[in-house]
Amino acid sequence: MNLHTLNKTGQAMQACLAAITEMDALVLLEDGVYALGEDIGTILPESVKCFAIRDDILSRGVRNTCDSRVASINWKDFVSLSAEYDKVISWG
Amino acid sequence: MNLHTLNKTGQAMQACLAAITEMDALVLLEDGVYALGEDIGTILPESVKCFAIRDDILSRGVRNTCDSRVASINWKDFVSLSAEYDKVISWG
Amino acid sequence: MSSQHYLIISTAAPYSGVKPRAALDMALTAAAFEQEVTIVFRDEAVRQLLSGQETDNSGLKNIGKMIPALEMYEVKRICVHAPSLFLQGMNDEYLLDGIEHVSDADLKSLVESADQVMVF
Amino acid sequence: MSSQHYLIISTAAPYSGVKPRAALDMALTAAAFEQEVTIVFRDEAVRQLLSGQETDNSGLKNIGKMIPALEMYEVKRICVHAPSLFLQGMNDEYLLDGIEHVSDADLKSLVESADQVMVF
Amino acid sequence: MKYTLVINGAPWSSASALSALKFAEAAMEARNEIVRLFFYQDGVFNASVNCVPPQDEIDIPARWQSLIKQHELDAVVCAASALKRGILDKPEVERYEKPGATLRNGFTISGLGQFIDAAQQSDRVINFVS
Amino acid sequence: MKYTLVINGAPWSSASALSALKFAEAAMEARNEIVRLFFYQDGVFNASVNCVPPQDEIDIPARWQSLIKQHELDAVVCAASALKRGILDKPEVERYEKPGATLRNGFTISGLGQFIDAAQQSDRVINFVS
Repeated sequence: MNLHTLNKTGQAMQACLAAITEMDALVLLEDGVYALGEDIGTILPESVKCFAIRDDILSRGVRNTCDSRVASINWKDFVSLSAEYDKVISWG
Repeated sequence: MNLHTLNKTGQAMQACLAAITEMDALVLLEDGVYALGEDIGTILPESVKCFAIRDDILSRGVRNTCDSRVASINWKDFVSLSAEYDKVISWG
Repeated sequence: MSSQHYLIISTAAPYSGVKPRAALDMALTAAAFEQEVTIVFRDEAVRQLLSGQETDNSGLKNIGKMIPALEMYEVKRICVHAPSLFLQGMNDEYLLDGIEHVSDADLKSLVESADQVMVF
Repeated sequence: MSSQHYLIISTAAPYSGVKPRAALDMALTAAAFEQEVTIVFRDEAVRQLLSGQETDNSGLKNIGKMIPALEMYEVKRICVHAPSLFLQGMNDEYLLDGIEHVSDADLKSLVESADQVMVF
Repeated sequence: MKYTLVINGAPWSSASALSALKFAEAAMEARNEIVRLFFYQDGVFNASVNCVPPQDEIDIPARWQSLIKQHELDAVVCAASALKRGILDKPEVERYEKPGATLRNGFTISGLGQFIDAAQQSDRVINFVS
Repeated sequence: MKYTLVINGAPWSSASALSALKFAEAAMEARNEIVRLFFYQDGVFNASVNCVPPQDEIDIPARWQSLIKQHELDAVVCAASALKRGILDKPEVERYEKPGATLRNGFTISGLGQFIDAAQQSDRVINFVS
């Protein structure tokens, strides 16, 4: 059970999606929140929990955030998540 | 009659190819020489002259350089070319 | 000295590096020095034009709020490369007001006719 | 202190930024400090593995010559992500010797089992 | 939890330095331990004393410095990364005969081995990629 | 031909600073004129006095400096880019109360307007994108 992070789209997103397993979770941050506009929620295995940093969604003016599949979180939530999973893997 | 330069592949290459006209020329430099492996010679309009910086071809170990469509040049040649065309447009 | 026509092409997303600022600063300065300036946003740079960028809590400088300044400082044409908009999955309704659409053919002739073309 | 398994994933082309060096230095240091190290080259990073990189006239540091040092300094596995090789239009015959191929599934299980995964 | 953070991005350029700072601040607020902050690649500029950010923008190096001071954190700057980028401490300034040090108070220059060492002592390593 | 070159890349990171240097050297060898070298964005680090490149690598800032000296070139560093990256001349060091200047001899800090001015006087502008 690992926590993946993604801070951009493109190849990094493909690498992340290829490595994520059903028990893992994903945090979108920085330009990774643009993945919300590319419907990452529908591409991910259903069992993978998906989060996105609220500040980064707001600053980038990203829509599709009401998607119930993706929870918007703050930095403290991210810290808590990092403790809940075995390790953190940052794709970028 | 403009001289285009390209220092990477990907989106920059697409932008360059979309903007180049039949009277123009192209210099590949830095990571732009990887375009040789993507057969840029066959994508470009036939009338467009294509050059690549020799040092950059060698350092990157790029093959397909014997392609007669593409002339390998040094920095002095690049300087001369920049004078022959009306302006230089660097895509990257 | 006669004025030149600058075509500034911005290609990067607003908050992931320094290129967006480099393009905006160049456009603003050229206009301030009485050059004729056209700026075109293409590829990920179209995201700079999204309305509703809220940076209050993030510590970032709001790029979305710098775009209207371009017109104020007499940057003549503020354009979005329409095919990029489509590729980034963006609609017109998401965009700031007053942005002109250009096609590949439009951009090609801009590149051909400008005195200086600078890509950032 | 017990040794950890490091998985270093390199993603960038050899001469266009600092990431390739960051990945190589991290792999070499981890190995020097007696960690178990696997390095995987994927996306544009597969170009780091091209044989015949000649930097003598360019002033660049030869990345191709640093790869064999990985084995010498006891980096345990040096791998190329095979699908990336295909996407970059590269053949095995262009590659340096002694590079192990890994599939998407192999990489997935490496990511799952390593103690530290670092992407550069 | 014991954390080691790797900061790879420059303060002026990438959202990634800002993310690392905010994570570090939140981690300390939630009473975690940071074993070491490791500044790598362009991340070494977070330890520059000379950077003058625009007045209406966040001063990331100053924020790191106050976090480090407040919690007495161990902040190590990668020596190889720093040297080529001109981030120097006093001994290096003398050794290379340069005009003046550029390392901010609270930061130490050392080798990449310090990262491996910290990782072994930590529950989680977080690599803020640029 | 009269040239203005814009250098956008840092000496340690990008091939683009090296390309600009080699172009400038070749242009001078072929008896052209360089109206101005303009260092923009991370390109300002080419004017850092503090950078210590690895011994087996080319020292790009030193090469710029000797080219500038030999041909008495006008080398301008963008003020806004330089300030946030900690490349400071003596007046700025005093103004911002920083420990020491980091600008190399031969370079001047000034505004982006200096680029527009040079472009107007040049036959060709070459923007070395990073």
